[in-house]
Amino acid sequence: MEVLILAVLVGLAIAAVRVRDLMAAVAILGAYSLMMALLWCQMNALDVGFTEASVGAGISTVLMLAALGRIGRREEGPSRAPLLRLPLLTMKARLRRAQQLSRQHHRASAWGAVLVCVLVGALLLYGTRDMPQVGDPDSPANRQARVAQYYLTKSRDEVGPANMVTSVLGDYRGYDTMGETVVIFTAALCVLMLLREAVGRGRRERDA
Amino acid sequence: MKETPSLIVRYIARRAVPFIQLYALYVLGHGEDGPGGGFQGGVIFAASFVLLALAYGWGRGRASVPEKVADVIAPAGCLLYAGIGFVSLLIGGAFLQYDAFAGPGADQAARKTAHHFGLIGIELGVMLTVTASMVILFFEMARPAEDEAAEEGATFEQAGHIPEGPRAEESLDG
Amino acid sequence: MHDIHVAITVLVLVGVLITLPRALKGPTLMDRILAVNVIGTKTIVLLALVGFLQVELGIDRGAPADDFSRAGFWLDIALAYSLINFIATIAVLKYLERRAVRHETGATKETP
Amino acid sequence: MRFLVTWILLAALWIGLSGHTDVVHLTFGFLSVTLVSLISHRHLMGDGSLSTLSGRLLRLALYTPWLLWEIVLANLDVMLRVFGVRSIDPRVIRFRPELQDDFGKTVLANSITLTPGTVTVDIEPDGTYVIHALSREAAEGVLAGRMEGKVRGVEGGS
Amino acid sequence: MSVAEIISTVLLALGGLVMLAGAVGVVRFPDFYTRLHAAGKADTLGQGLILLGLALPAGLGLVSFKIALIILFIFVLNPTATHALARGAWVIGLQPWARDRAGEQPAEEDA
Repeated sequence: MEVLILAVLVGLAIAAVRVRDLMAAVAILGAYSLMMALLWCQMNALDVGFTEASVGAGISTVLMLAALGRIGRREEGPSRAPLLRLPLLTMKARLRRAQQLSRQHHRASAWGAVLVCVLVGALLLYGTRDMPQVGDPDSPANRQARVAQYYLTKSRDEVGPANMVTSVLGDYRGYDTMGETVVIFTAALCVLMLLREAVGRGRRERDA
Repeated sequence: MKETPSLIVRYIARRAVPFIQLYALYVLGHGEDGPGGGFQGGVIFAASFVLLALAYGWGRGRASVPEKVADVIAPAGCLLYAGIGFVSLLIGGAFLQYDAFAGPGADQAARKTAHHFGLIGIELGVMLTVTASMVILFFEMARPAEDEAAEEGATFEQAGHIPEGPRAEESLDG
Repeated sequence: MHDIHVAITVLVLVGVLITLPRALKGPTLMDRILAVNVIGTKTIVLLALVGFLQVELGIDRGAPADDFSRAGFWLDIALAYSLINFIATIAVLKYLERRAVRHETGATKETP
Repeated sequence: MRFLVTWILLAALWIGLSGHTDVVHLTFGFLSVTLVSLISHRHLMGDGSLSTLSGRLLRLALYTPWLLWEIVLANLDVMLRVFGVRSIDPRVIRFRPELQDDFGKTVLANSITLTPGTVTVDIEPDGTYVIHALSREAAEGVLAGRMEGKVRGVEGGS
Repeated sequence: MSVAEIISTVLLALGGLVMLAGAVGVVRFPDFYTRLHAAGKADTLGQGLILLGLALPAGLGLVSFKIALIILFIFVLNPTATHALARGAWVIGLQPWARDRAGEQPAEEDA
């Protein structure tokens, strides 16, 4: 069954890469992260699966689409300022030359990329050979650190929730979670600074 | 211009919104014994506003979460989280030590309840921040260009089935 | 019951696999979106099925036999996904239609 | 009024979902339900009074079994066509049902989408339905208007 | 096996078959609109059957309530999504394939 899920995942990944239309790619990525969520659930990592399903498949799809909408608009707008046209032309010429050059190198660099991917993949696969089995009680993390076992045995009494993920997130690692919340807030702040400011400036310039 | 989402989509989307919101809060409230928590709940809650904006156009969606409200709630969530930490510090516990809320010398059961409320409190903080942040992200990214704003406005007028009720801002920060 | 659940899960997964070529090949953008939507709806069922499978595995390992309530956790995710899938589909279509309206041509040629 | 109905509906949903009856969960549930009702009660019940709503829900419940049966038939039909037993002959038709408001239109459109060989493609501003039918019989089935009559019954006279 | 389990097995098998048929239809049908028929209807019913089959042995309770809720949502949201898909295709100008117009060749490129 895991094999089937993995097969679907690989198929979706290929589809997402090969599709030219960005919108289709976004949609396929949504399905991809959904299959990923299924895989997490299959491995009993419910909270991760939930996050993947709601964030990866839901909000990030919508956000990417919204971003696409912006990009699409930018591309279609003809450059209004005539002064800009001259540097743009030279830019275009330069770009064209760069494209010609890159086309020659394209094939070589593609093979280079393949080589790097295969090499890194092989190394990673080699690395997994040393990894302990999932849930192995004798793995180094469990044997030496004993953190996991502490959580497993004590969290019910010390913290309370039946879901240990919540105990760890909210209690043992409360600082981290606070930091994460701040990070999300910061992301929103960045978008506010970049986009809302730009809109405001455009409006002011037009009014002036 | 044709109304972009059809009548049926708008009808169903609008009816689905309260259920999505309640479900998001359910996810938040039951994060202790099932999957979920503030983050997932917040995302789903934000998704309900996104759905509203998709169905009724940017302007209508924006009206249900005014800019100022989202801007205030995002940091308020962070502050709620940190504030719980500081309050526990003031009472005499460690930073974010929730059982301190039960007061010194409380019995085991009281400490447990205090702990539970503390956890829900911080999860609520996470959720507020995540919801508001996602709403900000979406609405800023999907903001229609100047030339399209009028068009969106037209959709909003045509779709004006929503009677004026109490506005959302009073109730959202509860 | 366990074997049957496994069999159905595999059956639905095969269904997903069959749908994959539509996402890969198209031929049109709409076909891809349809395939994605179909995979999404199938996954809702898969989530529920996997939940029951995991619970049954737990029973094999000695958990109480009537403890199907744990399957509710997986159902939570499935429920969330049924809502999210709808929103995502609507979002894709909304932006697609907006793009089409902007181009404002009778028949937009969609490149696969 | 709308607020109260929404509140009751959502509270029932919460109790069903939650399954916990301790103080913490109930308190939180109460707050959540109230909050959502405050924000969104105008979405759930945009129009109509309580009596039309309850009547509609009741008639919708009565309508559902018939619809379910139709859905089963729809699937048999589609399956036969998938495996090539019956051929397909798709076409697009238009028709204009006499319905009162959005509720009826939505119910009819979704019913059409779910039943044999027809999908609602579009509703034009004047209420004309554009329907894609998989076969001639399916198209004629819609034009015969049996479903429209049923949905009008669900809508109720008001 | 109890009666409930037998019924549930039958429901599960039926649902699986219906979903599989839907998937086959998505691949075999000639154009987008016909595929939509296969996908929209088969998935809705298949999901309903499978979920019902799962709910039966679990008995009345939290699990079956949640399953009922999922089924309800699916039966409302799925046709709406199907309709939205159809309308999307209609708005961007995808022409439906018709037997007499396109002849033998399915209108694969008729985008």
